[in-house]
Amino acid sequence: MPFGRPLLPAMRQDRGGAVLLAGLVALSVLVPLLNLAVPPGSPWHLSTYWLTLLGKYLCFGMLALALDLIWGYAGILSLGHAAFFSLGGYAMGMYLMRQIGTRGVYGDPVLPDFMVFLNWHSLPWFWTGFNHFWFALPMMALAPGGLAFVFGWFAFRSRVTGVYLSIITQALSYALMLAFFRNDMGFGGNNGFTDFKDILGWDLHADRTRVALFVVTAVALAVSYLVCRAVVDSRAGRVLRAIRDAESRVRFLGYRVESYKLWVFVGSSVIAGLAGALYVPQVGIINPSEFAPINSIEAVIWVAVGGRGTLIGAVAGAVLVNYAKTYFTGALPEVWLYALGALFIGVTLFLPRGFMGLVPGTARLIPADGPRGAGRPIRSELGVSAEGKAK
Amino acid sequence: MSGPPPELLGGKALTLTNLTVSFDGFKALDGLTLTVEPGELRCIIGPNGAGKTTMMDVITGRTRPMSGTARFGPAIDLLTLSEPEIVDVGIGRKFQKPTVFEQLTVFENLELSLWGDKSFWRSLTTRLRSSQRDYVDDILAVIGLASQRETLAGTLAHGQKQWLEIGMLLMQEPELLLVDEPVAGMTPQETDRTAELLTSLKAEHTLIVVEHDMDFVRSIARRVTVLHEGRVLAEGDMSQVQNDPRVIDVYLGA
Amino acid sequence: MRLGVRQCAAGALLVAALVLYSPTLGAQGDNDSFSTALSALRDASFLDKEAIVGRLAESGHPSTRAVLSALVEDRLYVRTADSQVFIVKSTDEALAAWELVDPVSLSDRGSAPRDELTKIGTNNRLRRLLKTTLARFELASPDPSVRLAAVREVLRSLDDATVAVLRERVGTEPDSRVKDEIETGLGLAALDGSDSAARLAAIAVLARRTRLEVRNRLAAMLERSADGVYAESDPQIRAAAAAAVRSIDRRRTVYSALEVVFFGLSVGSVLVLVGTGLAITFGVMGVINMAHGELMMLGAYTVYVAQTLMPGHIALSVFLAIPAAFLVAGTAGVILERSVIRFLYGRPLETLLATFGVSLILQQTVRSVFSANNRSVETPSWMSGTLQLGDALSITLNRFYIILFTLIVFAILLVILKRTRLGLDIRAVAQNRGMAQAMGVRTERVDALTFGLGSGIAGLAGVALSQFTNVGPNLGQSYIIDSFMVVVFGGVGSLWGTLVGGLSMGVVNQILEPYVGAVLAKISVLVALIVFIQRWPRGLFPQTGRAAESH
Amino acid sequence: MNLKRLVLAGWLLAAVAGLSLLSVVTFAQDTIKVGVLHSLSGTMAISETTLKDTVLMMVDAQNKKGGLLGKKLEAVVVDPASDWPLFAEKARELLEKNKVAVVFGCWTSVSRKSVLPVFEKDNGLLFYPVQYEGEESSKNVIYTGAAPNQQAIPAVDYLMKEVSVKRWVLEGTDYVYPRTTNKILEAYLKQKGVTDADISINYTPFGYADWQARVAAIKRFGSAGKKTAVVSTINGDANVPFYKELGNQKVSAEDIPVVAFSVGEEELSGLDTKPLVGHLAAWNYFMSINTPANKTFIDQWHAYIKNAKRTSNDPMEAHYIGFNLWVKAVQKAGSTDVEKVLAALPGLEVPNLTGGTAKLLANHHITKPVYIGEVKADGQFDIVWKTSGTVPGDAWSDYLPGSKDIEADWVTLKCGNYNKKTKVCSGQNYK
Repeated sequence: MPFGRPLLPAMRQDRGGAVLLAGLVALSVLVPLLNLAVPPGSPWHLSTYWLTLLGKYLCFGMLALALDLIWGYAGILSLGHAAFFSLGGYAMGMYLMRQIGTRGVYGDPVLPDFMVFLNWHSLPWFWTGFNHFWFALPMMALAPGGLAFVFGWFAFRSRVTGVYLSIITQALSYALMLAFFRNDMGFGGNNGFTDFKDILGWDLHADRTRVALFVVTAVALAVSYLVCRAVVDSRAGRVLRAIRDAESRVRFLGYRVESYKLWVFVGSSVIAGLAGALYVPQVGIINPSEFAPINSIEAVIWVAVGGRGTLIGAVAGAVLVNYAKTYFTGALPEVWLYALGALFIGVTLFLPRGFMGLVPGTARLIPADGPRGAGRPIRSELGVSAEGKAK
Repeated sequence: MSGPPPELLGGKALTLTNLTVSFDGFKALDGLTLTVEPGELRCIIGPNGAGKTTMMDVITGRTRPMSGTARFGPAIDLLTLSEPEIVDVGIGRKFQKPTVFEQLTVFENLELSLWGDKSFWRSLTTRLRSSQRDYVDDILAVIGLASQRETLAGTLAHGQKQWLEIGMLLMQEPELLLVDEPVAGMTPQETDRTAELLTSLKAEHTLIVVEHDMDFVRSIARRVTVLHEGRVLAEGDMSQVQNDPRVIDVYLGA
Repeated sequence: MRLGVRQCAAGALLVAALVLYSPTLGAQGDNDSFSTALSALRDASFLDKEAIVGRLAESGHPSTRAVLSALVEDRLYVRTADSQVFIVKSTDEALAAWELVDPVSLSDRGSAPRDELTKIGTNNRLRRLLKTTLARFELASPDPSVRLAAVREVLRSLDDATVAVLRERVGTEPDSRVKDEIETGLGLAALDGSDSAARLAAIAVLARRTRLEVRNRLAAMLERSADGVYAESDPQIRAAAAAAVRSIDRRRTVYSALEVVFFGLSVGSVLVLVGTGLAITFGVMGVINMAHGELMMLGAYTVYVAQTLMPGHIALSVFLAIPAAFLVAGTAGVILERSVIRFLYGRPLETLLATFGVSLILQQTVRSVFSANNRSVETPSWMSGTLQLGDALSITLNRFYIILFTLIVFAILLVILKRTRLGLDIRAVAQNRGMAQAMGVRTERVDALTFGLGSGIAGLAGVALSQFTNVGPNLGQSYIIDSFMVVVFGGVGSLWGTLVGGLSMGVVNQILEPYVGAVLAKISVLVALIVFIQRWPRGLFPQTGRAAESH
Repeated sequence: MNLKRLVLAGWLLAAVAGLSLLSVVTFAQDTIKVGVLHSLSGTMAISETTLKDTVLMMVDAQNKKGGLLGKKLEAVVVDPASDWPLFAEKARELLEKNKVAVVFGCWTSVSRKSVLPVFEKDNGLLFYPVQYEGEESSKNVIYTGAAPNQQAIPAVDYLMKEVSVKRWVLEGTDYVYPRTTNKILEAYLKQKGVTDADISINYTPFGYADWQARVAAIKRFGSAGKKTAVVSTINGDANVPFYKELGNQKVSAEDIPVVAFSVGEEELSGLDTKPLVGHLAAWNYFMSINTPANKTFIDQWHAYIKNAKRTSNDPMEAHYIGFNLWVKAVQKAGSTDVEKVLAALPGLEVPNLTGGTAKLLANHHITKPVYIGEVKADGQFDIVWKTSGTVPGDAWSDYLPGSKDIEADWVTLKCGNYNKKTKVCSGQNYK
């Protein structure tokens, strides 16, 4: 812990984090027990359905965490994080496809099925290496990270801010979606990748493997939480919050704002990518609609619902909203959108700081309204003009 | 490394010559020429739109002039430097409306202003050395906010924010300080406190203060420069300036 | 040369037509055989119908033409009561009973309720056959435009018999356009002849045409088969044909360039239309309005409702729908602003959250009210069809009207903002809220109205969309992203930016599309946008001066 | 602050109430559960909602007949919201949480591909009602929709023989179904001696709306003096703008007919039919087919949906056939156990709605008649052509190099993709 950090909030933050970590540990112990040890008959048995579901929630939790790191602390609202998530997913998907080997419907040892029946004759160059996990694993981080670096390097250097940044990140993921929809791209077009057989030699449909994946996800989430926490508690973290509140002021203090933004953006995208990589084997499919801008927006909403600038809030929000979605789509299939819509409106109107705002004490840690603090002109936040709807 | 590299401590004059800046047609600076000697406390006055803030923007590299030169000492051409680089050569600026980091504590605000390697990777790992912490505490004392060490800057009173911001400038041990309307909206007590603070600084810093409040200017300034329509209208000590007829009709008269 | 069933039949009919129309033989058709042929139509298979149509035409009966055109226009009906065949004057859905005409004597036979009549159906082949047949009748029509259409129809299936008729007409044809058309036809026919002089002449004639059929016909002569044998043996004629093709192509390139620009503008105008509303709610008010798409959807559904309320008056209903849509969407907007958004000023990113919720709710509401299916919105007849500019350039009317509509809406908006009190208030509030308040502007009211205005325009966009795309619950989703792109590309807060931005995005897209395909074209536009924003971080028309420096 | 607490309390209350409600639903009395896995929201809701209602209607009718094996049927409806991973999740929910005996669902290929592993892992039973690209035969899926040889190829035959088409535009949305279908058709056409120059293949993205350039291009392609036709595998939403543009650019069905594989009565009811009149569609069922069975079905449908204007369409018939097949199989097996039902299914015959019977083949596809219809102004179809007798569904196309050696047989070979050459049965997920 660096000195001079306000102690009380530190306590509080750690308490929140402790709750999260404890929860994750508990899950990664209980879930295997309830799923494997408890016989299917008993009411305590945890079905694969719930196992997969929880795993999915945790992946989304990671995505939300990544988003909160840049939005909650650096004030960068990315509407393109679904793209990083999906890229990680595709990297994992490519590995899993290559693992199918001769068990594909056409029994082709090399080519995935979709390539066979669109009669491709050889693997495209960018598929090489993905049959090795040691190659695929780094790609899961490098693909999203690399894209984020190139994109961010240009965007932040030319000081694209506010909504302009949000919209071009959206454009980015939209463009990627269209690209991956093209069958000529060699990523299976609209159908994407599915019907995976096994990962690292373990059968993906076996409960044991699924439990393992779940535990890995829990650990990954815990680690990425600690990393994010370390970052935001370091001086760099304070610089980021300073950037969020008064960017040009930070420049005058001699900080190279763009490099701060760039690196935290890249880091965030890597976390998102890994989340995607863990997501794919659990849900069993990755296809271009994962890139859909709407998904990025939903992720932003999870963070807002949970409470941005708190990290744990983001995770909580992701799990909460997605549980609500699962529940409503099953229980009230006809009207679930009403419920979800109402939730979003309700939260914005009554809980401007998200559900974390209700936890005594944390409210203070959360930027009041928008990245530049309460009562700032609405349009200046849009990066348009200093005048406007100031109170 | 704490404190600026020795070669900067020599004491340099700021020389602006024939600066011209215009925003879509409107000339904010029009051939401004001005020199400020090391260790001087210079007050700049002038009606709104006289170009005071624009001048500061040029010095701090935020606005690039269409023509003219801005030198800091003989060696440094400010117009070729980026904002952070200008900070590095020892020029600090305090904004008109106080901009402190509202979501950070007073201490953190000062900490961020410390000299040192400000790269991302460095600041991920760096910790405050005790010498640095003492230095921060000294500044806290100077600006009289020692008791607010852990309060969120956002919750400070207006005057305190102004002092905190001056404190943040001092953290960088700048050679030249640009101070924009320090006492705007301050209570009389705060104003006096600020006057003391500034005069106490002028020993080892060069200060340029832009201010409307005449009494305040009178209370601190030796030399006063009057800007009008982006040009220097008059320069001298307070009494000379006050009696200058041109000044009277464009400014004091009004 | 290609002789399908159709052509043979056509040939036969043609003879009949000749007989019918050469004044020397005033052939008296026999009513009985005619009416028996008619009644045979009642329950004949499509193939039989073709034969019967043939017989009718040959019968040379004076009312043949009336009957055949009735058949092709779906106006030939059987009365279920006595299974008598009648021509129906007008098959207007609005009418309860239809007026009947006796097909033989063409005299009125009172009327019958719709449900007592069954239509004598046609299929493609039959319709095609009927059209060619009728065309031959119409070659002699007094109205030149009818003759022109007829000739064009005839040209589709050229055969010796047809050529004979054309030859006969070309001499007597007074109207130059029709004459040109006939000559084109004769030229095409002559190409198949053996007399090389005639063929060269024909090529000379055809070289002056721009029509694609002509060009392809000439180009076909230049093709060489796999074993290097030219389709056209005579090198001299080949040379002539090649030259002709070149000159035609030269003229066509101009047209195709114009075509691309038009397509681009029409695509762009849609972007502008969907962007303009957002340029107000988002650009001027800073509300990241995710429900913008759904407001457009409301507009589109208004058209649907209007049409269901007044069946049979499509054109009128569309016109009424325009103000209606504005009001519906506008009101929705005002309600939205008063109930949600006004609590969120100063927190734009939360407006994103809330309006997204609103959009979900609106979508589901539409699903519950109108069902998840798309709704059928009819296009007024005057909006479908093309505006033929020369032989090669055809402007589709609905796109043309949408461009027009966009410009009008945009102009009106400008007037509102620049010339009216409301506009003044809106700009004042946007510029400096505090000041405006101080000067007695009722900012609350202005906010509501501004948002209403933006939403209303979204409604208008919906009306336009309903004319060429699906009216369904997903309408909004498919346009929301584009609208944000346009506004940001143009520069947030700048109306002109939205206009220029939208149009240019459309044109670029259409220029690229033929080369790289639809998907890549779209992708490249997006990438271009990203790069553009890198270079000009505040869009096409940024706000200049100190105000833009936000800190 | 109090307000906030209040709101939160409200939410909690709602959640609790909802949960208890759910538990009531799940612990209902002993019934046979029938899962319905169709999107009720999102882009696919347009097509799939109708199918949900169809299944509910069938379940309803069956219960009126006294249920099945003495038990009532209970439909469990979930909303996968046109979100493909969600399809897999919901399939798992139906099979593991609700323990349904059978699932009727899916429309798009990707949704089927997404649920396939789940059904094979949990050994569920899925009836898939939509025409699709083939190249699949799963132990756990019954394909009641048309395979390419039951729709695309007959349609092309019709155009070649009856309309003497010489030049072909294969226009499709860029996803697997059109890609595969067009590959098959291309191979088929070439086999029939059509040259490359006379075939133009083009793909557009989903929901494509700016058809002007494409239609202009089709016009150009069609003006080469040979009879030209468009074979359209354009997906749902893109159709309306496509046909409207055809109409605007005066491309009439007499000049360049368009034969579509995914435009049925349901879609037509959603658009202004004027520009479509005369264009063609190939299906295994048309609402306008005049048979007693069809009439009763339509009346039943109108009565159930309480709207005499609603149309029926091909996938609905597929569900009708599928449901009856399942009922018959359950009665034959005397149990709803998937293994038993799967054993009972092959060879079963049930009447279809067009006067014939549908037989479930060993490859889990069914026999279907193929009809070609011409769009009429009232949004219905004139049947202009039909195959003599029914066509057996072929899971693995003979016109694709990858699949011509593969065959599916769940009776003798017990394999969905058995390579006749290498004698290998590959790609099986069940040991």
